[in-house]
Amino acid sequence: MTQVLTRPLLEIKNLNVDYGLGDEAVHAVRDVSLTIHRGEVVGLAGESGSGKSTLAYGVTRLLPPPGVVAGGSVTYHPPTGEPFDVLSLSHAELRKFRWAETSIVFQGAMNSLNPVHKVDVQMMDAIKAHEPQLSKAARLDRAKEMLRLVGISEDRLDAYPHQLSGGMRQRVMIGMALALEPQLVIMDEPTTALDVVMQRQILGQLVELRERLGFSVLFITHDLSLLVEFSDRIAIMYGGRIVEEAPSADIYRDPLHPYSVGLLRSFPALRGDRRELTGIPGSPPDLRGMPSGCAFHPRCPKRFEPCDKEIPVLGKPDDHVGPARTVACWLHPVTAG
Amino acid sequence: ACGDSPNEKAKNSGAKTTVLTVGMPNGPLTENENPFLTTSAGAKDGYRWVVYEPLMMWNPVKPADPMKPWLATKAEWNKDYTSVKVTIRDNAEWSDGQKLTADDVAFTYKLVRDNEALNSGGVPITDATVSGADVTITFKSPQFVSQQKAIAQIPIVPKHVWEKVSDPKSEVNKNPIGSGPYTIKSFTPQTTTLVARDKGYWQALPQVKELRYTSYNDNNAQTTALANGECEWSFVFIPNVKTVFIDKDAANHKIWAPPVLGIHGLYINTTKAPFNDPKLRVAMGMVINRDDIFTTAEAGYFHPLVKSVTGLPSPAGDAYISDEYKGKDYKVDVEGAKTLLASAGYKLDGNTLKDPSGKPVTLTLTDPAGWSDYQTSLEIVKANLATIGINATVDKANQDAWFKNVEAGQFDAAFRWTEGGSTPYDIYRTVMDGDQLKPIGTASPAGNFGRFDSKDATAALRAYAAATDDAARKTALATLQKIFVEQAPMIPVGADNIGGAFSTKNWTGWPDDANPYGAAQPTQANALDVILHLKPSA
Amino acid sequence: MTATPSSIEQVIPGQGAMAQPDVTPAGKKAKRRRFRFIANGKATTGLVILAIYVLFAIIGPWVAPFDPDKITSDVLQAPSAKHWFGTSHLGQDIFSQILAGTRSVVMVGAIAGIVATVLSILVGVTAGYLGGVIDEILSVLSNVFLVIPGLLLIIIICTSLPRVNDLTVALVIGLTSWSWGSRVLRAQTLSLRQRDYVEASRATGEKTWRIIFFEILPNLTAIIASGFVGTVIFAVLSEITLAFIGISSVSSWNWGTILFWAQGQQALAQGAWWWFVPAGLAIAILGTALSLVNFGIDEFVSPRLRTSGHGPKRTSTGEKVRMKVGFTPVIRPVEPTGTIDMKDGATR
Amino acid sequence: MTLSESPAAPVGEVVLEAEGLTKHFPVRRKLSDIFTGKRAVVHAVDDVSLTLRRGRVTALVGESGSGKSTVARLFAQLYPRTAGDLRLHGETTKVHGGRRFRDYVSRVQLIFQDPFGSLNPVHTVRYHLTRALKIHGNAGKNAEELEAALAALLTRVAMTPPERYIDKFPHELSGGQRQRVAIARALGADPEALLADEPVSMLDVSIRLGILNLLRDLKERLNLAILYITHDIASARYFADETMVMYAGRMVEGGDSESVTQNPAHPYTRLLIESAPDPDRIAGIADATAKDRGNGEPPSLIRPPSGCRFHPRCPHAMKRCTVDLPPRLEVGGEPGHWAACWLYDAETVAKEGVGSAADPSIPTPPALHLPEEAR
Amino acid sequence: MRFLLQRLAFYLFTAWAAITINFFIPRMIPGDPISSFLARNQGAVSADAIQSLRVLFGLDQKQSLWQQYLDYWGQLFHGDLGLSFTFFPSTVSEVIGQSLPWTIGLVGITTVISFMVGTTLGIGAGWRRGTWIDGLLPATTFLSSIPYFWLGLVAIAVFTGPGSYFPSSGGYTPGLVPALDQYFIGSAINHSVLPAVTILLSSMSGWILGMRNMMVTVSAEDYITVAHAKGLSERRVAFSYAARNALLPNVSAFALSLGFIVGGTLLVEIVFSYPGVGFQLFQAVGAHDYPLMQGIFLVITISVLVANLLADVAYLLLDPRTRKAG
Ligand SMILES: Nc1ncnc2c1ncn2[C@@H]1O[C@H](COP(=O)(O)OP(=O)(O)OP(=O)(O)O)[C@@H](O)[C@H]1O
Ligand SMILES: Nc1ncnc2c1ncn2[C@@H]1O[C@H](COP(=O)(O)OP(=O)(O)OP(=O)(O)O)[C@@H](O)[C@H]1O
Ligand SMILES: [Mg+2]
Ligand SMILES: [Mg+2]
Repeated sequence: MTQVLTRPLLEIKNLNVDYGLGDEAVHAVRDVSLTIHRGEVVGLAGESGSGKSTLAYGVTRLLPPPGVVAGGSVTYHPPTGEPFDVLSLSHAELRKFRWAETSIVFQGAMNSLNPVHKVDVQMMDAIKAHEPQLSKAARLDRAKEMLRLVGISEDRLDAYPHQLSGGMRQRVMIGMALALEPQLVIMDEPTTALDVVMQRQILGQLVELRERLGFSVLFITHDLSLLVEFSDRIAIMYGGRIVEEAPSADIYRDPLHPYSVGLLRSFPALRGDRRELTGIPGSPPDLRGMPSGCAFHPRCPKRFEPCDKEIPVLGKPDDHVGPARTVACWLHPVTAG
Repeated sequence: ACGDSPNEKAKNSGAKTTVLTVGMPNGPLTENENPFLTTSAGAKDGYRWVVYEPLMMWNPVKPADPMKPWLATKAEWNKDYTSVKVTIRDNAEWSDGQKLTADDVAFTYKLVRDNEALNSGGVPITDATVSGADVTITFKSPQFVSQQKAIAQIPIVPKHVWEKVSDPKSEVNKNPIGSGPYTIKSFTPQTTTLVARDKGYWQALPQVKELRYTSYNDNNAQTTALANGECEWSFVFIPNVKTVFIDKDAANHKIWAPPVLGIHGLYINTTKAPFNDPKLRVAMGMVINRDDIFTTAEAGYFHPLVKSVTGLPSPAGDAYISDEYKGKDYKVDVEGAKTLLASAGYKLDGNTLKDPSGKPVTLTLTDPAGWSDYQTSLEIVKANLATIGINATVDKANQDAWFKNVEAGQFDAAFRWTEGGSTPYDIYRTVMDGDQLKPIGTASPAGNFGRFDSKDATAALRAYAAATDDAARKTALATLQKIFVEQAPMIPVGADNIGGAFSTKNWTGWPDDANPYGAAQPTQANALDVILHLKPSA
Repeated sequence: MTATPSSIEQVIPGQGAMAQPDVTPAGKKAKRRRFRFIANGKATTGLVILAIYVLFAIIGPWVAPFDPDKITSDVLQAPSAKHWFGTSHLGQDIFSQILAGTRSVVMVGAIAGIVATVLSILVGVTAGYLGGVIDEILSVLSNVFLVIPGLLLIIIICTSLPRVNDLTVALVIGLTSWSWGSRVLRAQTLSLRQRDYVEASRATGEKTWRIIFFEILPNLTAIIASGFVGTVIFAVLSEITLAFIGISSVSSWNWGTILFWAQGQQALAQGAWWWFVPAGLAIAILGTALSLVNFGIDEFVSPRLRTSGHGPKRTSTGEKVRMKVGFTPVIRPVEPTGTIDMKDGATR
Repeated sequence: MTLSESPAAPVGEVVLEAEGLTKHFPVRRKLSDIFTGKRAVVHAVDDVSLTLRRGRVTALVGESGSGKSTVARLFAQLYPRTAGDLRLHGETTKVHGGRRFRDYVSRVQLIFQDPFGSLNPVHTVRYHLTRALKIHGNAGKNAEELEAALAALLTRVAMTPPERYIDKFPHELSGGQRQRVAIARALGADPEALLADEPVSMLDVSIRLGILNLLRDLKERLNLAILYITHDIASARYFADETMVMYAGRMVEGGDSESVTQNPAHPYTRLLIESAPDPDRIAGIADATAKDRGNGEPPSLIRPPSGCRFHPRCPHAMKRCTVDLPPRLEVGGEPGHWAACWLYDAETVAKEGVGSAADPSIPTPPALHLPEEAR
Repeated sequence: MRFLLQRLAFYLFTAWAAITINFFIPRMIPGDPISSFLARNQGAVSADAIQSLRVLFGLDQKQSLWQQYLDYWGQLFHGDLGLSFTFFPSTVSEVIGQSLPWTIGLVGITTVISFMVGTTLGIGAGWRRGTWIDGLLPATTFLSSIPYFWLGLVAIAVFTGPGSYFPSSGGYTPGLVPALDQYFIGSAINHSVLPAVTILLSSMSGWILGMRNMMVTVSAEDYITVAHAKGLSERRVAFSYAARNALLPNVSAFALSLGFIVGGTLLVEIVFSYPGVGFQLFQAVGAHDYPLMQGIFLVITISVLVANLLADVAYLLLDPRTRKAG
């Protein structure tokens, strides 16, 4: 997208996330830096197990045990006031911060709703926790409004989650995520369980809402074609690291990292010529025994001398003149500084 | 609001000296005051005998003593004891104010005659006729050996109440009208409270103004209540009675356990070789350590020692011991037993006794698992028998099966009781009655479990029961004792006791060795006599 | 693990299985799984104690210092160097009685556990897999057994048998206490039956009995195991209770018999605590050991109970970290600088 | 090992043929139904006709819940069918269990939708494959032959070297590897037809591709007839010779894959294709295509809409669509390409006019490329 | 609804089967009420009583088992449970009627308390895994592994005695008349403390454990993480989200355990001499009191079945997922 996106909203710097402690730790996210600007949709792609969800949850500190954030900082820039580090917040501060500033739509909305409470209770719960001064009626109004916003008739407030279809539940979750008008919405594969028709409906609504409300989105999926269509910028993860990051059109047209290339060559196109699908040979790395050097090198068709020795840094490649893109690959070396 | 609560008084009456707490380990009861039924609450707790009264008061501790006049001022038996003429006192009144008459007595006896279910003593009544204050009751057979059942254990009920009862055996009689000094104040499954009448009783009113009968669930609860002083009078087996009960309040906690004419001992199946040999049985009797059983299994009191070789306990049986056996007591005599056995052809081979045919003598002692005193006794018997080389094993049987097997004669040896009564007749009858002799496999519920086959004994039993004079009785009894001693159809160990555990903290006047005026057991027919003897302690 | 029993029939067999979630081990190593079970501290403690009991069950009667039946003159003695647990009213050595009684207890527990487990598998799994009329019939059957109060049924059966020995007691307990397990197994089987792999093996052409025994049963192992442990506890308690209330007429020693004698002689009221306490403790420790094993099984079945273990953990640098759902701990090796470099970022 | 690399049977021979296949699942009744005698059923599959040929892949696409898996299970005879005919080499078959069922499954094998669920977690790869071989008599005579057969199976699904995988438990394998084991298991029966129920839906793009290539390779080498079920229409285009589209339990369109995906005829197929993410359409999200189409909810299968089941969501719906069930109508120009839609009945269109009965809340559709005659 | 009807039919059938078994089992026991009567009165009752008892209990009339069975059902349909042998001629209904309230009062209330306390502790233990509250588990397990009678007897030995607040036996102070006044109720409560506490100690661990495991399971669910993500307060998440879901299986277990109240009290009542129905049943078994046994079995059967039905209904009510729309 062409708007000038300069004001950062969330700056992730050198984030490390581990599962487990000490020697048993699995380093699921390594040294990841990523900035999300106001009003921007950032896509996060990468194959299963590359650490996308871990990154998202790590930022919000919602990792399931034994996950621990093992380093780095996450700086949040509120619309007014001083920026602060999310990772240093106390539990109480964190509770206040959550949902009001950043909300999350989880992978699999099926399980995100409490099966024993009606939709209205769950929506109003969130509102009440953050705006306790609001009357019950006002809260109910807000809940209704949110449902309408996501295209569900307000009488469904009275329904239990199991009485809604998967798509409706997903929309309820999105509505709930927007109820407090947060600055950032993190969406973890919100549509993988749905079929394409439903997926498009929901994403369409989301885009529309974003234009109206102006929040930023961190959108996670491994479906690159979806991301290319929907996001402004895409970061591609492999083996716990971001290996490439660029505006989506650039990535689609001209992927730099061989892994990005492989990803793009893995899904069949519906329209146009039938192109050759090569895929990515080999299997994903084991997080416990990461290959030395570039984690992708054992599967990389273009690997050469330094790949298995040194880890390439993520940075603006010297050989590329376009704007704002970074890559971590020895094919596109980065000069420090 | 609680002013009219029935419990307020009970709680506030601090003056404890008017109340006597009595207990029995019967479990929760239901409101059933039918005085004839052993299943009634009154019978289980014993208070039927303070509401209803018999004609005469019999002292089981001294069974040969003459009975005390009670509702009858006198009882005269005919010579062969088939009929009795009783004179009813004229000052007795029912608790509803009506007078007690000879008609009531005759009615009661006919009621019992006509309803077999009410006749728990099995008294063969034929008729009861009234003439003035006298009632003549006639019986099918001589009642010498069961006089007490005939006139001291049938509660007299008011005709004007019971003639209206259509089915006396299923009458629960919730509002009992009796001639005794107490009436029921309240009934709960756990406790029945009785209060003394304030007028109309034919003799001096008791000093115990209120009786509380509590039914505890089991012996342990009962014992604990006794030890704690919650309960002042009961009849229960208390192991190690000194520590468990007496020492808790040595000054007041008392046990008095006089024996009656009913004994416990080891029945031996006399049909099984080699135990069909009387010598072997006698030898076994010689080595059993009754003192051990008495102190260890029976806590030193519960089944008083039977010392006399005739099996008759002292003092209840003293009067009946024949001259031949007077002063002859059991004592452990292992050497004597060995000699006796050797003379009869048995050989002691190392630790094993071999019978004349050369087979080792072994036997199984059985009793139901739950009867811990019997089980302990058997353990001791087992150890005792080992001293003469008899290898016994103890089998903890199932109660039902045990009953069936013992009655059917399918056992080697078992501890069991005999009937008890006013004469030694019941003891000997239970052990040796040829009329009860059934083939192995057929039940003989009334006795002779060991299948003891002696025509002489049977004849002597019949002669004793039907005798018309003391001399004949004495001869018959001597014969019975001789057979019992020489053939040892059963090895007596202890007697039934008719005593109880009580506390003198609040009440004195209990029967004791010095003044054995009655049985100290709350469920006996003479319980009322005991209560009437009680005085507040100083 | 259900119907957590109200009171006295303390252990309902299979109680431990109620709350068990899915049995599919989500991506955990199966082989290591087995060792993990052992590695579980609780389970190990339980197993070690059990092993000691089993050892005494085997050698107990031989190593007992005295003949447990032997009547001596050392009546009602407090524990001493000679009589470790004191003596009974007949001067019998209580320590020897406990040792001699272990065998019966362990045997009855094991046999009853096996019988009940086998029955519950037969009934529960069959009903769950086959469904339909067979299911209805078997369900009624197990419900009937559930409805009849177990301990009382056992009492009734034991009183009605002419001869009762350890084996009969064990069989009676086993035959009357399978219904809970069968219910749990049936419910599990019902859900397993709908698993794709069961359907898939059918589509491969497997026969019904093979599906039941080779596809479904192995997946129930953990539930079966904890049901077994539960039944064993129940059986031991029942056996002891039966002996205690004088129902079972076992001629050999078991701890219930000891308690029966102690109670019959009012050991506690007499102050002879040594007569009462050791047997009770022996039972309680055995029960606890079995429960510990059960915990082990539970935790090993449910990955969720397993993950993150207990209590605070330590990092390699020795910091204490408490895992908490919803609030991921942050451990940063270096304190982040207070100032944030605004120009630095991924957009460069 | 009897798996033959090049069977004699000619490519294109009909292996399995379904006609009017119907499956209704009974649903729990309400009390009122007991009295009225009504029997509620889920119309999971209605009147489906489908032919599987040797050496050809037939794709079945459709949204979630449209009945695709049910069709597969009906083909595998795991469910008894409510109505219709299923012919194996022209012979009607109806088997429940026992020998005849085993004979059937040795020729028609199903690969389950979920690679995580269809392998028993307690058994190794070896067990799964050995059973498949043994049941169908392909295990050879002795241990060596079995070992060889196992190795051959694994090699066939590109799990090499076999020793590395043979003794693994399912959870030790990646999703793609599990899916391969499931395929290998199906191949162990040496079937003629393979029913692959969404073999790739849960997998990652790169793994997905591997499996599809594998299936294609098997089709070519073993001359298998394959039913490929998916809701990813793009993969159908890539992989299948023929594509059928299902909607709410009915077939709505069919034809060779290229025509169906490039010239979708049925409005539902179009919706499906429009909805598929398309990287070439960058930033076009908020355009008309993304607009909510009707209420977007699939219809109830207990009380399916009358007439064409898609009519409540269809922007082109005509009156006739709400009443009459459309038959298979030839879509102009392309032989074998048909659609069950009244739009292709020139008469109806002429009489009623396209979209005459459409729900007004449905936004105007983009230009419709109807065949000439229909305009 | 259909589901309930189906369950009802199922339970009726189960009830029939159980009652039939209850009828036949006691009759399989060798022995008869009379020899049990003699056994209990070793020597104190003479053999002469045998005949009178035989007549009394109606055992002199021979009837085929089948005829007895038919008669039994006939009586049942008239609500007549017959006459007890032990308490002849009191009716079985009366015996049960006077003991049932005690059982329900003591064990019912303790079951409820045990469930509530156990569940609350379980919530704590599950929610704060690894804190001190986890240490409760081994302790309660140990207590629940002790045979109940042992615990009860030790409690009696330790806590009762002259001068102690706790009475050693019974349901109320002897001499009080059951009435709803302060004395009686106070006494009843006083008598129930020790049995209640021992029941609690030995039964609580099941609830704690069950609830804890469910809490642990549930707290890994996505919706809990979502609740945290929503910034809800700790309490709200713990109770309204986690515990509310974790409770479901335990509630039905609880309903089931209510059914075991009547049948499960045997030992408490023996040990504490509590006047309840379990002890009556125990006695009835010993006394071969068939009518009483059957009556109590009937009560147990019905209460377990009703509890089962309750469990079904409770689940239906508590878990919206099982409630079918419409
Ligand atoms: N509890 C855990 N313990 C150890 N490793 C874990 C744990 N949870 C996740 N991982 C590992 O962390 C890595 C990253 O997982 P994550 O869920 O972030 O992947 P993802 O990119 O979101 O994948 P997907 O697309 O499948 O959701 C994976 O390799 C996974 O195996
Ligand atoms: N056993 C069953 N009982 C009742 N209804 C069923 C059953 N199996 C499937 N259905 C219903 O039949 C319809 C078709 O289901 P099916 O599984 O065939 O769909 P699908 O196209 O495979 O969907 P997906 O893409 O999600 O796998 C659905 O509405 C489903 O709810
Ligand atoms: Mg993820
Ligand atoms: Mg499907």
